Amino acid sequence: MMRDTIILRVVVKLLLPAILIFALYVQFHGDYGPGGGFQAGVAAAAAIILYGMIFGIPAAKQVVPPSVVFVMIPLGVLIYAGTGVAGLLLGDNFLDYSPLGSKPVYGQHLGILIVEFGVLVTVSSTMLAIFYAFGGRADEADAAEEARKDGEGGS
Amino acid sequence: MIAAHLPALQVVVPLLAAPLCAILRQGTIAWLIALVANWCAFVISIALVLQVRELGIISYELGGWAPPIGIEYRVDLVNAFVLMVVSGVGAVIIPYARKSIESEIPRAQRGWFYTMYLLCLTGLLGVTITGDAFNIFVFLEISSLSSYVMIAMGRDRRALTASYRYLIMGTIGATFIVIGIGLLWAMTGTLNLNDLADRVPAIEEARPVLAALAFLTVGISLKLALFPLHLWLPNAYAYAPSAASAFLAGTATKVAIYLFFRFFFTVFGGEGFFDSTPLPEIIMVLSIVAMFAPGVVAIFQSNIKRLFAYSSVAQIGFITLGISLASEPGLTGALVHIANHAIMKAGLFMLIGCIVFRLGSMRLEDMAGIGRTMPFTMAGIVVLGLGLLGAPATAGFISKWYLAEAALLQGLWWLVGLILLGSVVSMIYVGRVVEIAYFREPSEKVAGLKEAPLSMLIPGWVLVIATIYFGLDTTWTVGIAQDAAASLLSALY
Amino acid sequence: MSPADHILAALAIPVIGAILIALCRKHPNLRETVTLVTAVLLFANVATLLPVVLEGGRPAVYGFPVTHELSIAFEVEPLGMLFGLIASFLWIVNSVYSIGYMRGNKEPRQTQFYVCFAVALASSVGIAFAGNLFTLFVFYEILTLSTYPLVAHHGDAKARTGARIYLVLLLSTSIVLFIPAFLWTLSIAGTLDFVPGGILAGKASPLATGVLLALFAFGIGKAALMPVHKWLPNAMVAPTPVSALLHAVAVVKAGVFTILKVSIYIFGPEHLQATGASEWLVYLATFSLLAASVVALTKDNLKARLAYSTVSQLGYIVLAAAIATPLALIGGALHILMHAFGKITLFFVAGAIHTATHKTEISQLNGIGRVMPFTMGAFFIGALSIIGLPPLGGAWSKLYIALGGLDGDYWFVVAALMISSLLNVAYLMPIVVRAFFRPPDPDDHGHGHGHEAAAPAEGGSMWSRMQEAPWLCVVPLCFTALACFVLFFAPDAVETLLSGMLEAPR
Amino acid sequence: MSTILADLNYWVTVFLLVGGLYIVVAHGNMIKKLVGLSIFQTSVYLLFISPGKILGGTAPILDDKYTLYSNPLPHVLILTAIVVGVATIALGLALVVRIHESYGTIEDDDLTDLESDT
Repeated sequence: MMRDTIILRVVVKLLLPAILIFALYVQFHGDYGPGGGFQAGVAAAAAIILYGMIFGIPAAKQVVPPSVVFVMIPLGVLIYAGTGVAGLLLGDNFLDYSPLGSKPVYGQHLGILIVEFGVLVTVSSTMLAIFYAFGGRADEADAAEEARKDGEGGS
Repeated sequence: MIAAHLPALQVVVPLLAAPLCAILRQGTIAWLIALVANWCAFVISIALVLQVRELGIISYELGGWAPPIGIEYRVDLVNAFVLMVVSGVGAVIIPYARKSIESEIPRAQRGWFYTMYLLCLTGLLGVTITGDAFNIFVFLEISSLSSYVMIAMGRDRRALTASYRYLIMGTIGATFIVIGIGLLWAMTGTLNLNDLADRVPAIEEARPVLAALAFLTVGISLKLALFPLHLWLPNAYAYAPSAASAFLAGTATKVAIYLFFRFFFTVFGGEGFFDSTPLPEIIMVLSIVAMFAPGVVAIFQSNIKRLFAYSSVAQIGFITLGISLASEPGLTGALVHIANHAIMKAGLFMLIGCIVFRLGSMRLEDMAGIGRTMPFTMAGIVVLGLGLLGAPATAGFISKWYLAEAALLQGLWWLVGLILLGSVVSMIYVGRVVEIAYFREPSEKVAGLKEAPLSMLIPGWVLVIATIYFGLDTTWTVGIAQDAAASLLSALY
Repeated sequence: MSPADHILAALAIPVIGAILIALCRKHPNLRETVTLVTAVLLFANVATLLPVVLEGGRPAVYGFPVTHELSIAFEVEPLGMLFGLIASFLWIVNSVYSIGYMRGNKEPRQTQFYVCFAVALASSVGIAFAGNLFTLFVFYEILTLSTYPLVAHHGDAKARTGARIYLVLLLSTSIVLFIPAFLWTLSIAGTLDFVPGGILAGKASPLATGVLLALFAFGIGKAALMPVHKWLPNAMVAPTPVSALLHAVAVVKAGVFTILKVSIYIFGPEHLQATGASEWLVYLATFSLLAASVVALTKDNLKARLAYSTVSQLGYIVLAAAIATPLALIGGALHILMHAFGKITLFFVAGAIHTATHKTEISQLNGIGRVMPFTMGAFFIGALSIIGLPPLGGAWSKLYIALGGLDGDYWFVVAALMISSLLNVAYLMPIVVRAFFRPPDPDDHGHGHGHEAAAPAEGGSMWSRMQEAPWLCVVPLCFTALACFVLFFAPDAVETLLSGMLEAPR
Repeated sequence: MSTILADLNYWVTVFLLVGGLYIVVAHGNMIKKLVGLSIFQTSVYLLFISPGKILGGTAPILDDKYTLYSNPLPHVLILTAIVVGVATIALGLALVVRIHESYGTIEDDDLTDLESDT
């Protein structure tokens, strides 16, 4: 990895907040223009992935532990489906957000925000999970390889 | 209030249960959630059947957006019937899954298995219930992706390659389906199946529409493993965990067959369009080959799960044969065989799972004499095997009867003969299993076996009894299927 | 209980019996008591229906619609009554004999044997009382399947091959020929119910009738019409009580019973005669019965010879069904009865010889009549009945069939029956002669059983020379031999019963 | 030539579709198969997206100022299809990793040999 490249480390540290802010912008602007949970989720995940690529996956895992990731994936789906069910419980059709607010338009506004948040949670954590799964495997394989070499050297 | 939302709940209940399983992740709790969700789905599907019979077609607008802009769930007798079959088979398999999964999947992954199982169920139910063409693709991929994962969880390392090959074939199939849907959308500007059914007849001679039909046919054929596109199926069923084999064998291909019904008879069904294409003949020829070639291959298998997987391909041939006849008894036979084959094949894979659970091997040779040490399991397999070959007083007889009758009504005498000869082929491979299990001296290993645990045996036997029951009382199978076939042919949707 | 309840009870009793037998597997005595009690109960139950049927009643159970066209229904008519009585009565005799045989030979898996036997009986009763072709077909297949484990009882390679041929031949003929036949029948007639006078009468063209008849004749593989007789000799690997079941009680009888039933109630005798569609079957059946007799002559194995004898005798009944004159049909039905008692005696004897001396070949039987006088005496009587000599039951049925042939202007049938009788003499009588008039082979001692060597060769009283099989084997076979004799004096009663089957329902 | 240019998007679609399918069929390496599969799927995205674009159209924003806007439906559909595609490829790659771990190869022919041995 590029752990020793000082320029990258500095630039990444500077970029990270910007990426995250941009992700949030995409997320909340999705209500009015192009954007939304999918794009924002990928952007947010990209920030962590970039961090992991530069500072190592263990460091990234300290920021967002895999256990959190594994809870986040289903949680997002739950938020999405739960919002739908909330509409259903309040007397309208599944995924009809109108009854969530005092006026149908407010309700729909609120509903879509929550749903998009659910999408953000799931998409970002899924991206991270994929990154951890593949990237982490290389680290483990390296560690195993080194351990094997050490073992051979010792004997 | 609940009654009005049943179509949505049908899909939402397993969909909500899946992430719950994933969050809790502990095997037993996940199993309990899956159990409750699946049984709820089954109850909902029965309620839907009753509702449809009483009130006619149900339309449910997701998010309150009216079709064709919004996505619509549309339930008629055909998909209500398939929903009932899918969720019913699942409802029997889930109690069985606990012990079976405990022996086959490491503790840490059990929660994931149930998550995948529920997602697969969600996908299958979604494909069946939705009235939106693109939604079909999405749900189809949800079910396919989760079934790839379930298959890959098998103990044998060949499960991985089987899953990979299924993934490649399945994705190609799904992509073909999207291409077909895309062409239809480009030509008509709608994705709603009901709307499509209205608009397609006017332009059915247009080349993109014919191309769409071709893409859809090939794509769906891949998903339902119509000969010769079945190559992914035998290994996938053979090396998946027993519960997954049983579930997939019972339901996954059946839902793909449902898509045939929907596209051939609803979307392209207007004014005898389906009949005017060469498709019925092509499907008939492929079905006939499917009835024999995989059946003969099955005879020479040494792995019992592969044997019955090949048998599945052969039985799918019987179903598609009914579709190719495109007559009311033919479609009735096909629909009834969807249900009957789902029951029988799921039961067979469950009971075979019992043997694998005790014996730890899938090789036929290792099962010599197992009829003596596991009498109930083997007796169940014999009854279900008899059902497969269409012995009277079993469910299999009823479906073959309708298929033969349909062939007869169209004056296809030779086809009646072939249908019956197809049964003879199944007789040979079932006979081979029976002979090894009963008339060989048990090895020491087999002699030391105990009968399978009750929690696995009872669900298996529920399907055995269902096989006999539906061979004698057909109000819930033929009764519904006949009306459904009639509505398909009159293009009511 | 109403007659309808008795019909259901007749089906339920053997099934419940089978379950009880399975439960009593740890206690052989109890298990066999259950078998006997079940058999007696079944017979008593079936017998209660007899007066009703004799008075012209047709007790029936309708219901259980399977689809809108197919239903499970039962109706007792005279032919079915007769078959039901034969099967349930002979089960009692056979059970007694089985106990002696199975214990005498220390057979394995006896519980499985008794359970399958009971299930086979239940399906025989189902066949006998079936009210339509579909019901008959269902029970016909159950019978095939439940007898398969019986044929494969020994479990060695030979038994497996024999059983496989048995199963494959019977199932495949029924799937490939029988099912199309009744599909076609349904499409022509619109029903599958058994109606006196035939449901196809006046509806099917002569050609269709001929082809349908062929589908039925060969599709009902249990009737062992050449060339689908191969399963019968192969099934000889089974223990003797099973052979008795196959040849006398249930299986082949179910086959010819079905053929008679199809001839009378599906085609209608008059339709068959009017169209002449069954003429080819007359020739074929004649050929079958003569050819099988000739083959029987060449067999040295006692059971194989008896098996071919059965093929030949079944030819008589198929012949009767094909001639389809009233006398011939009554003759055919009578022959089911007469042959059942005759052939069961012969098989019991073969089994008794096997149990006592472990001999299976005819050439080994020199002088055995002196050691087993009762057994071989019964064999003599049974053989005479099969040949058709008075004063034994077999005489009547052959006479009726011959007369029926004359009615139908088939002169050669009479000739064929006479030749066949001569052939019967030729293959059965040498056994009797050998048994009673040849001295025992001196070098044969010490072969097989240990105690045989101790048998005093000459001198001593008749009793001290005797080496009979267990009395549980001997008594039944003497009893059935006696029955052959009694039946000679009883054709009137049977004829009264059977004449009802040709009349239109009241 | 002009007909080709007029339907250029379809030509590209067909080229990608056939090319992708060819790679799936012709290559034995499991990763390359997945690459082919990905190209194959991409062609479908193009098939959907390209007819939805209207020259001079804007993003589909409902406002009086804009009358000409692109159809939003294909974008929504293809967004979903892309997600499905990503999931498929991710799962496929994960399987390839596992296959490599337990067989030591990801060549289809070698795997067939290995499987027939066991």
